[in-house]
Amino acid sequence: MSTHEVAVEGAVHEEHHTSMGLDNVKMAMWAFLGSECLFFGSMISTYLLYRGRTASGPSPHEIYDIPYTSVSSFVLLMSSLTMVLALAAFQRSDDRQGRIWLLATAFLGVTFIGGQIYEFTTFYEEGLALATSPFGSSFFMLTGFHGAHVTVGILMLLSLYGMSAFGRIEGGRSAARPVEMVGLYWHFVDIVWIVIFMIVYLIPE
Amino acid sequence: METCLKGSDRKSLRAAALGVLLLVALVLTGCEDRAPQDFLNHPIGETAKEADRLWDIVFAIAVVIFVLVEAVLVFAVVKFRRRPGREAAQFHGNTRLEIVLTLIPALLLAGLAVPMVSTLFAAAEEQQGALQIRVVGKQFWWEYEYMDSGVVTANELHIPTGTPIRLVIEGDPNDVIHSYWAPRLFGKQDVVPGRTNFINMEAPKPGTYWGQCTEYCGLSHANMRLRVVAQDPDEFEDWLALQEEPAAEPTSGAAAEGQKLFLENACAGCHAIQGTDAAARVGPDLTHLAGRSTFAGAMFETNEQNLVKWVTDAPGVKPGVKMPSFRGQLTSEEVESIVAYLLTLE
Amino acid sequence: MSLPEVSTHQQIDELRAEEHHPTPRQYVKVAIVLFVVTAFEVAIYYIEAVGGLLVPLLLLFALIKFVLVVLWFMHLRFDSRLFRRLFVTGMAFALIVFAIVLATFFFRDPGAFTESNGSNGSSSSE
Amino acid sequence: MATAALTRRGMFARPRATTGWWSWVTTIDHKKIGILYGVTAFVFFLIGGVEALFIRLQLARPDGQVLDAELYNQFFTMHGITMIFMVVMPMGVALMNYFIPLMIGARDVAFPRLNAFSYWVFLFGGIFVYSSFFLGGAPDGGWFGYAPLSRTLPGHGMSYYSLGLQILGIASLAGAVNFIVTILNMRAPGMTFMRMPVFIWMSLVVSFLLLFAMPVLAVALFQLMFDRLFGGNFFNPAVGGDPLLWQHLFWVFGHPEVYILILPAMGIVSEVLPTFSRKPLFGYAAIVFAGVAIGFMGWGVWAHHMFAAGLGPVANTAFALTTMFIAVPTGIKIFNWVGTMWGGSIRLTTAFLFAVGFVAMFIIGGLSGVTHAFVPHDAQQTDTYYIVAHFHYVLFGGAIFGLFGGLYYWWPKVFGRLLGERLGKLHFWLYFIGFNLTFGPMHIVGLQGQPRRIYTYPENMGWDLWNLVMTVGAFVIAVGTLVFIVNAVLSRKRGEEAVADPWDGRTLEWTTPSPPPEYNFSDVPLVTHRDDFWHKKYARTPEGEPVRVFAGAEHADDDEHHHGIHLPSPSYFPALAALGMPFLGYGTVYKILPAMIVGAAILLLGLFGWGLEPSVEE
Ligand code: HEA
Ligand code: HEA
Ligand code: HEC
Ligand code: CUA
Ligand SMILES: [Cu+2]
Repeated sequence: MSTHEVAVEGAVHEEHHTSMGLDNVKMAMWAFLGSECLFFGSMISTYLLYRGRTASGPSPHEIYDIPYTSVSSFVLLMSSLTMVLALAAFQRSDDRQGRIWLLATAFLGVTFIGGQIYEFTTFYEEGLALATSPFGSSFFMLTGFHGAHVTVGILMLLSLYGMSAFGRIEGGRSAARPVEMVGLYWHFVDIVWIVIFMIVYLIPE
Repeated sequence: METCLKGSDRKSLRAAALGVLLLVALVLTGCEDRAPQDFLNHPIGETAKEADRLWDIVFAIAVVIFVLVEAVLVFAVVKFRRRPGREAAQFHGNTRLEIVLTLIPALLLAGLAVPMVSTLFAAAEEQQGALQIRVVGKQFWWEYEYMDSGVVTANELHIPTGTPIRLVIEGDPNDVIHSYWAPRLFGKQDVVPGRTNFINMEAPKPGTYWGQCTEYCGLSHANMRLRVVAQDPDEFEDWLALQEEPAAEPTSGAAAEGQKLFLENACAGCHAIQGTDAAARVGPDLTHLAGRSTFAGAMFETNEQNLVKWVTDAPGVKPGVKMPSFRGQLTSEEVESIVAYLLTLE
Repeated sequence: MSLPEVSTHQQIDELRAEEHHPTPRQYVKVAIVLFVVTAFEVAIYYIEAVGGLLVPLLLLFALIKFVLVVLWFMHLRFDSRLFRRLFVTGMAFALIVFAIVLATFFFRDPGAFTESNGSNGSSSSE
Repeated sequence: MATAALTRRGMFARPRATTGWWSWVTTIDHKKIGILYGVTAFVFFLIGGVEALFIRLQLARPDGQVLDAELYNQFFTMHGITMIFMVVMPMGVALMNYFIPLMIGARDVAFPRLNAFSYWVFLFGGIFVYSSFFLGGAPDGGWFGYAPLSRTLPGHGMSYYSLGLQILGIASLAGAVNFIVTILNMRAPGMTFMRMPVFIWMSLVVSFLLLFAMPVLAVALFQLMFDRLFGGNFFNPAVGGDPLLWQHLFWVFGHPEVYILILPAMGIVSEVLPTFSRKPLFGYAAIVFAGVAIGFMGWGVWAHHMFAAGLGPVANTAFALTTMFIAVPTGIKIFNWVGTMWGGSIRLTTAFLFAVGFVAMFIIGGLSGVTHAFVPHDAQQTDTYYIVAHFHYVLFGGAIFGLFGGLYYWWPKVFGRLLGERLGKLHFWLYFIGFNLTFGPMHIVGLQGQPRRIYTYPENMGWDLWNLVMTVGAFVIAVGTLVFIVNAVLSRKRGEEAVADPWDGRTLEWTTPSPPPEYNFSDVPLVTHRDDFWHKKYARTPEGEPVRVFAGAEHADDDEHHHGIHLPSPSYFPALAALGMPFLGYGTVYKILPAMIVGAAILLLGLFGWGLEPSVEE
């Protein structure tokens, strides 16, 4: 489920009475992120279990290119910064600057995904595919689903950009609230990568 | 009637209480001794008996809780039916009672945990000098290998009585999960591809014990049965010695013809017969097939008629079986000679 | 459960007003720390001398980054306790449950395992 | 009016219909969605029940010839999946949908359109799974689809399983988020946590269980999907995949799942018993706490489904102990229900009978559950009919009885007419007797060694008689079901009209007219007590006896001042977005890229339309 619609869904309720004085959408988002912990937890455990199972094909540290991945990790990490800067801009109603940071975030996201696609192709050429070994399966599943999350995030960022540019943000002049929601999602995807980068790439077998 | 009410049969009565059908159950199952996989009334092997002793305690307590709680429940419903002129008492709880009713089950369970844990660890312990037999589950039959002598056989497990046995349950990495179980002797253990599990057991008295695969494994899961034949140690030794022999060379014309056909046709691509060129291990080792009272996962009695049906069209009589149908490939005369040969494999 | 109970609009407004947002400058500082820690992570990966400390250090560094992002970028530091609970519950379930799952694979009882041959049940790469 | 009809936002004119077919497709009213869920789940109940009847016919005699092995395996698998994912879960969701807002004094759930989306995804997911019957064979790997069998079974059945449950899971997850936010954040003023009805509490716990359990299943299903369709090796032992990984992931989901199935029923029983005993719930706090405790402990017991898999004595001991101690909080609930009836003034209505039937039968299922925790004996019981007996006692005797109790209890609120009590009681007794005839003997044959999931058994096993009895019992249940259907139809036609508060109820939903207006409450209620409505109706004499202060029910709505109430408007988009799911599903099963693209496009289109559409039409 994408979070975008959630973000917009709750917008009208903003001014409604809520029993905890909290924002519905934000609460939903945090609940959803709690759920995502188990989603990625399952895949990370699978990876940990299968890390060394390479009946055929390369083993993890035969193919990882740590400097390369470090750079793309860095790119993703910095996209979190641009994301909060976008939020800060929208919060002070500087929509123009907010949109620029949104674009910057999306751009960094795209860079990361591009890097991942390149990495996947190299691995594939070096003989590691989903079908190669349990290691291959668990590696591609984990990083692939992470990539899918980033992609969804990029879509949401671009939609936000469009909606803000065309004045289609509901519930007020500023896009701050939807941006905050997408931001939560985006940062979450980033912290997942922090964990993946450590567990998958850095920790030796 | 009265004869039904003694000893282990009484347990059926309690089982029926659980199933609410108290009396009927007593009459109808209490006397039923024609259930060869019954582990409730007639556990025989040491492992099965251990489990049964545990069950006796647990079940007795469960029945007591059941009777007490249900009685109070029914009593409350009957007693406090609406009657004119009586209003419901408006109370919200009773903390002391609630605490007591929390502690009782907790303590009870803590007490029950003790025999459970000790039985559990005892069952896992390996006995010294146990006879080790490898058990491999395949769709839909069992392969055994006596690890000392290297004897390979299928479906019918022979064991000596009064001897500790350790079954090394090994999963074939190219097969699926099965579960090995002969209820009167021991509880089940899964056969997990790529893993090894163990069953420790002992059969006190000779007999043929029934069992079957209990992990759903595909079309013929229901037909993946087995027998454990417990024999006096002497008899067992004789049996084992016979198994080490290669197959007898056929003498009669039909059987010799059958052997030729067997070796020429696909059969030898899947089956082994010691003493011939057939050495494949896809299907059961047939060296002493005729010495087994049943075949194909203890599904059929070993006789000519059944074997003919089998060799002609195995999937037709056992759904999903990995052996192909030979209808159209072998004439009925050819099948008959093959079967004649198979029947010489004592 | 001691969840905050707020029911009047006035209180809601108060909460809103309290909402605290870090400044962009603070965000940048956090990002610099993140960058430095990442650099350390990669560096120790290459430094032989770290030896057995590598894994604990990596865990520590990742934890620092994780916590920084969650507390600052995701505002959990300044936001309702309920949100923290929702997230931490998920994290805790995931950590505990999967630690146990993995333990059943990596520490199968030796008792059940003596003389097992040909098992690739666990840690097959050793 | 005319101008409103012309309002165009996004792609479509905003749906306007409030009656008729389209109104149901576009509705985002939690009550209508609740009804949709209920009706759909009931239809699936009939289907799953018919599958069960075939199973029973096949097993009635040894060497049965009704079904062949192939069909039998599909039937028991589909029976399990249907009953769990398409009957008990959505039936609970139906009641939760309808009654959470009403019981907490809200006008709708937090995210009405997300709610509609959940329903449509559920419906399409169910249809998707069932379509496999006509497309070469249904799933046949058992409801818990153990690998590696599930990855190697021929045909597309298990691919439908891996994608179908995925789709159903999305529906559940979206629903869970929605209910969590609704319960936490949409309560009427004064409705503090410790004033919430127990049904609300249990819904909250269930939603959290779903929230954390569904993603684990999702991962397992994705892995299975990769294995089956894209050459994955997650569960391929030949290259080092471990079949136990599937078991762990499945049961980490699976055991919380069984509490997902039972807790709504426990919530219902906790509403029904006090109402018909005219007493407050005994030990409210303890019941609530026990429910939360069950939810927590349910996460630490999953490997009791794997006692025979060879985890070793240490792990087995640990899981056996946690399993045993789940009996403690459950016991608290049982005792407090009895305490609730104690000293009461009990009306033996059908709803009450089902609730008491729940308690009585659940005890049996619970106790047999505890016997499974004794590992050495579970090695004997597991995968026999003794297990089948256990889970039908908790699932049918528990969940289904509880849910029917809820249906009889709340029916008048939903449909404005009462269900017939005479037929209702007939229904109950047919169920009670048929149920025990069907599942009681399973304990016995189980202990006599009859394994589950066998399509046939030879005649010399000593199981013949009991199997026949079970089959007869199943048909008694079927007759009971027909009685219910007749009752429902008669009630629609000429049932007694229901007042707002037909049972002298205790909670907020009874303050609204039957059926409630679209906006639920003309004035948002102000809650001052637990069992608030009861306290508004009754004062207490010095002796503590309740005396009626005003005729609560007559207080029904006056239709005057609800004009200012803005409700979210109907929308096409949730249903449209959900329609993408089956396309994605078929596309993946058959690896048809265009179908996948079409599915993704529909989904995106729906989501964008949804996002751009204001939720309230001004
Ligand atoms: C609604 C669903 C539901 C519920 C509520 C339960 C409740 C319980 N279940 Fe059950 N279970 C299933 C659904 C459910 N189960 C299903 C579907 C399966 C099979 C899956 C499959 O293989 O297909 C299964 C299988 C299953 C197994 C695996 C068996 C096997 O395959 O070998 C075990 C093992 O421990 C178990 C245990 C328990 C226990 C201890 C409880 C406890 O929660 C019960 C607690 C209740 C009581 C104990 C009764 C009331 C208490 C008192 C009156 C207090 C006093 C009591 C004592 C002191 C004991 N269950
Ligand atoms: C909530 C869950 C639930 C419910 C309610 C039921 C209900 C029933 N189940 Fe259940 N069952 C499961 C969950 C459930 N089951 C699960 C999870 C499994 C395990 C599957 C697996 O191993 O993978 C299982 C397995 C299972 C088996 C074991 C199969 C095997 O292992 O080989 C059997 C066998 O008897 C059985 C029987 C029944 C019967 C007779 C009913 C009856 O109570 C059904 C009653 C309903 C009806 C009879 C419907 C009435 C229909 C009509 C009146 C027709 C009207 C028609 C029209 C109007 C069109 N079930
Ligand atoms: C593709 C492999 C294959 C071929 C070819 C094959 N079999 Fe089999 N056979 C099997 C398998 C697998 C079984 C076990 C089936 C079961 O019980 O589920 C089996 C079982 C048997 C059994 C029963 C053994 C026992 O102890 O239960 C006999 C007898 C037999 N085959 C004879 C033959 C003959 C004769 C031929 C040739 C005409 C033949 N088989 C060809 C695979 C094969
Ligand atoms: Cu082998 Cu079931
Ligand atoms: Cu369980």
